[in-house]
Amino acid sequence: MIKLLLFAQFRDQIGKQEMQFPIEGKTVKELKEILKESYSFDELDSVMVAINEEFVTDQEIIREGDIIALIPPVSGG
Amino acid sequence: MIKLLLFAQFRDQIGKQEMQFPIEGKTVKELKEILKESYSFDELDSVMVAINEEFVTDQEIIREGDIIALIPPVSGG
Amino acid sequence: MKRYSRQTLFSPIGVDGQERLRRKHVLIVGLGALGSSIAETLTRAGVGKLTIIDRDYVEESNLQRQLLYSENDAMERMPKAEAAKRRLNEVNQDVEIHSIVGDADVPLLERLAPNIDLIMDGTDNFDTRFMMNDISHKFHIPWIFGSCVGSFGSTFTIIPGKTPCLQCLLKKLPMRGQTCDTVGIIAPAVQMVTAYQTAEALKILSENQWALRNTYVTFDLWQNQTLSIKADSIKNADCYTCGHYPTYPYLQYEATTKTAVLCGRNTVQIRPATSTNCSIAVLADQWKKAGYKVSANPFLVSVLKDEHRMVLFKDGRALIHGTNDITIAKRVYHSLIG
Amino acid sequence: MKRYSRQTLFSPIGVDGQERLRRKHVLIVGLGALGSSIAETLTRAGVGKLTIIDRDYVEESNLQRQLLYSENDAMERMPKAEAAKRRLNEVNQDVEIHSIVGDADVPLLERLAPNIDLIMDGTDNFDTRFMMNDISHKFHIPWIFGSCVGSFGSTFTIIPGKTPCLQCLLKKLPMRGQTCDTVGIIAPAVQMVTAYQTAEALKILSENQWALRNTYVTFDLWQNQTLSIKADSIKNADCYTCGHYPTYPYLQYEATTKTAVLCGRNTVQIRPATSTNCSIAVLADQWKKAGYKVSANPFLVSVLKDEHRMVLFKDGRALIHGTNDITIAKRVYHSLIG
Repeated sequence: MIKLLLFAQFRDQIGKQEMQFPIEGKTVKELKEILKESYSFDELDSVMVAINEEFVTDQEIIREGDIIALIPPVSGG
Repeated sequence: MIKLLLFAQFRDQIGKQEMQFPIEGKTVKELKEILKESYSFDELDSVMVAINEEFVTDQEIIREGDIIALIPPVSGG
Repeated sequence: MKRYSRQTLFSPIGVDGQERLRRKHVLIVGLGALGSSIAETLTRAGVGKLTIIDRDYVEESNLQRQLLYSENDAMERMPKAEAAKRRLNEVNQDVEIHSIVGDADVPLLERLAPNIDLIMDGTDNFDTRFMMNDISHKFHIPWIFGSCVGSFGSTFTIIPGKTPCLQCLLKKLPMRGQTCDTVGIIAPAVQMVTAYQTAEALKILSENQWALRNTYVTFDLWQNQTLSIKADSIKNADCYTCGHYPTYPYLQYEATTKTAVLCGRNTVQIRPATSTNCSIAVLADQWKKAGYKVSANPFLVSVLKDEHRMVLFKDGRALIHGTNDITIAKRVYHSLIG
Repeated sequence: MKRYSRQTLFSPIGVDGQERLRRKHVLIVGLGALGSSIAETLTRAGVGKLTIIDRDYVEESNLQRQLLYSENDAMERMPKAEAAKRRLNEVNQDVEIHSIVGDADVPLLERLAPNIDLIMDGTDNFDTRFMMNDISHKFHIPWIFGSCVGSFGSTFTIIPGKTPCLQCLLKKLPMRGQTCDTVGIIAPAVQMVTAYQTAEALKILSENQWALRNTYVTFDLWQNQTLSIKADSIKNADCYTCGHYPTYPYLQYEATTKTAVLCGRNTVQIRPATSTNCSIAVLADQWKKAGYKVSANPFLVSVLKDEHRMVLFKDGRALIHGTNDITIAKRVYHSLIG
């Protein structure tokens, strides 16, 4: 099981700030695909992904107990 | 072993923001006494103590692996 | 309402929340760095009415971190409450600004409280904060504590009947001598405290209490530390302010700081509420480091600040020489002791 | 130096650090919410010289969160760079303010860069940020990214030769349609971003680089979330901006957003740097939620904002009807798309 932290529009879309997910062993890329299919998350290409408070690439493999944050870049200012 | 996080003047006094301490089993009150004697920390009466991101009283017993923060109230504004 | 369109577009506020903001009356106690920033944010946000209190005037050394004030205000030694009101009126005429140049003492706070929806902490001393804490609970008004010094700051939102109060957190009046006049302050630390304070204020005023933070936040911007601490478990059922049988100790005459002008001596005496055992050595050391002229013996310490000399006794009593003005004396006292 | 006494008392800055601040020249790109707050803080702090750039003028809907500006500025439609300069001069005459009313394009940034010690991000779009990122690395100038929308914000300090750059973080230009004009913004979120940005700026300008944060911070003030994320491992050795063989792609003509006035049609065409596949449905949905009049078909979406109609094609190209002015057209475009 891993914990997914949602920020900004992802949080709004799901309506909560965290979710549990049985996705250990898969890559970040695969996680994104699942999120796209199951929750119709958009624009996952430009989202930043952090595991345990460290940015990772799409190739990173997810491990049991990881805390994964999806951080959308926003442009406002 | 526990980890002690130091803020503001405590940090300045010791010169680093964390210390390791073999003090599990003792109370917060006893920790304060040790700090007063060994590091001549002052005014520990009005300092706030949090263990694992939760405020505790002087009677709280410290456990292995606890992260303890000493938070001095400051008055400025 | 085009003016607030970016705020009404934010869905937790919306048009209804904006209308709720417009009907609210906020009291800001103190208009130094925290208070002036809070006042500017709430005025721009369109809160209906602000009552702002400060006993001080604008000085050149305020300009480094205190929004609202200009060089001209410092040159004219404008009272902060008046200078703030003038600028706030330029920024948003919709907001009714009621300014009070004076001391936030118990009679004044008790008179204002019945009409207030929220109290914001812009003070620089715990004397006033403990009074505000009692007023908040006696009149069931939320208040938002904030403080900072150096690059370090803290804030906590206090909701009567729900969260612990300042007494539960601190037990007793701290007296440390770490003030903006002794260890300095950088503006970003102020801004961070007020960002937290005003976000919580907008939640309360737009009636989104569900979103309140519920933790004590403390940070050091230079050291890159932040902590968010749960406080529920230290709520004290026997607390004299928020417990089952409150006595509101800081509203009692005995508990307020006493001042007396010493006739013919050009001196004001200040006697703090509770007789603390202050560590004269620690204070003397801090003042020396800050560059003030200090002399001490085991019974008292004497420090020179601009044209005033303060003598502080071990029991916390202080004499401020060089003035007959209680306001000036309190300013010197709190700037050195907190 | 009495004016800065509270800042020189802060020991990591001190009198020497203050003198270092005085010798520095900071470029602030964009004077909206982030930029105006940064400009006020750095001016009050006594930085020697600021160059401030903005192409826009003050509007009523800016006043809710943009410091420095008054109702009068909005009434007179003062250019932001001029209105900001006027207020900054009232606040601190010591600081030399060089204001530029115009577009922060490649030629302008290349011309300014050789004299700049630090670049601050006050923009509202990634087009400009990717240019700043290239300029920063080409001229070895640190820059401090910041952005916010709703109650959400992010910031990261980019040091050429040391940290990852914006390209390493984002890979490509995001295009999402979440802007202050579509989902709103609350002032405390702005203040929190600028508190982080200006704290880092003071470290760099006073030459305390050892104290830099080294993490990407992101927060949501309404949801009470904060994350501080290590970024070292995503520094890309092959990055075209900060890698071993940089080409600075966003400084090339091909990579800049192209604009063209369509003669006789009262229309400006904007063609973004990289042809993105924008999700027209998502954008249309967001604009509808924000209360704009929207119509869409599978190939394009049309949205009415005040007196302008924007038509956005699937390849990212946009037509802004109702103006011949490129500045106005860009403003409409970025306010709706980001």
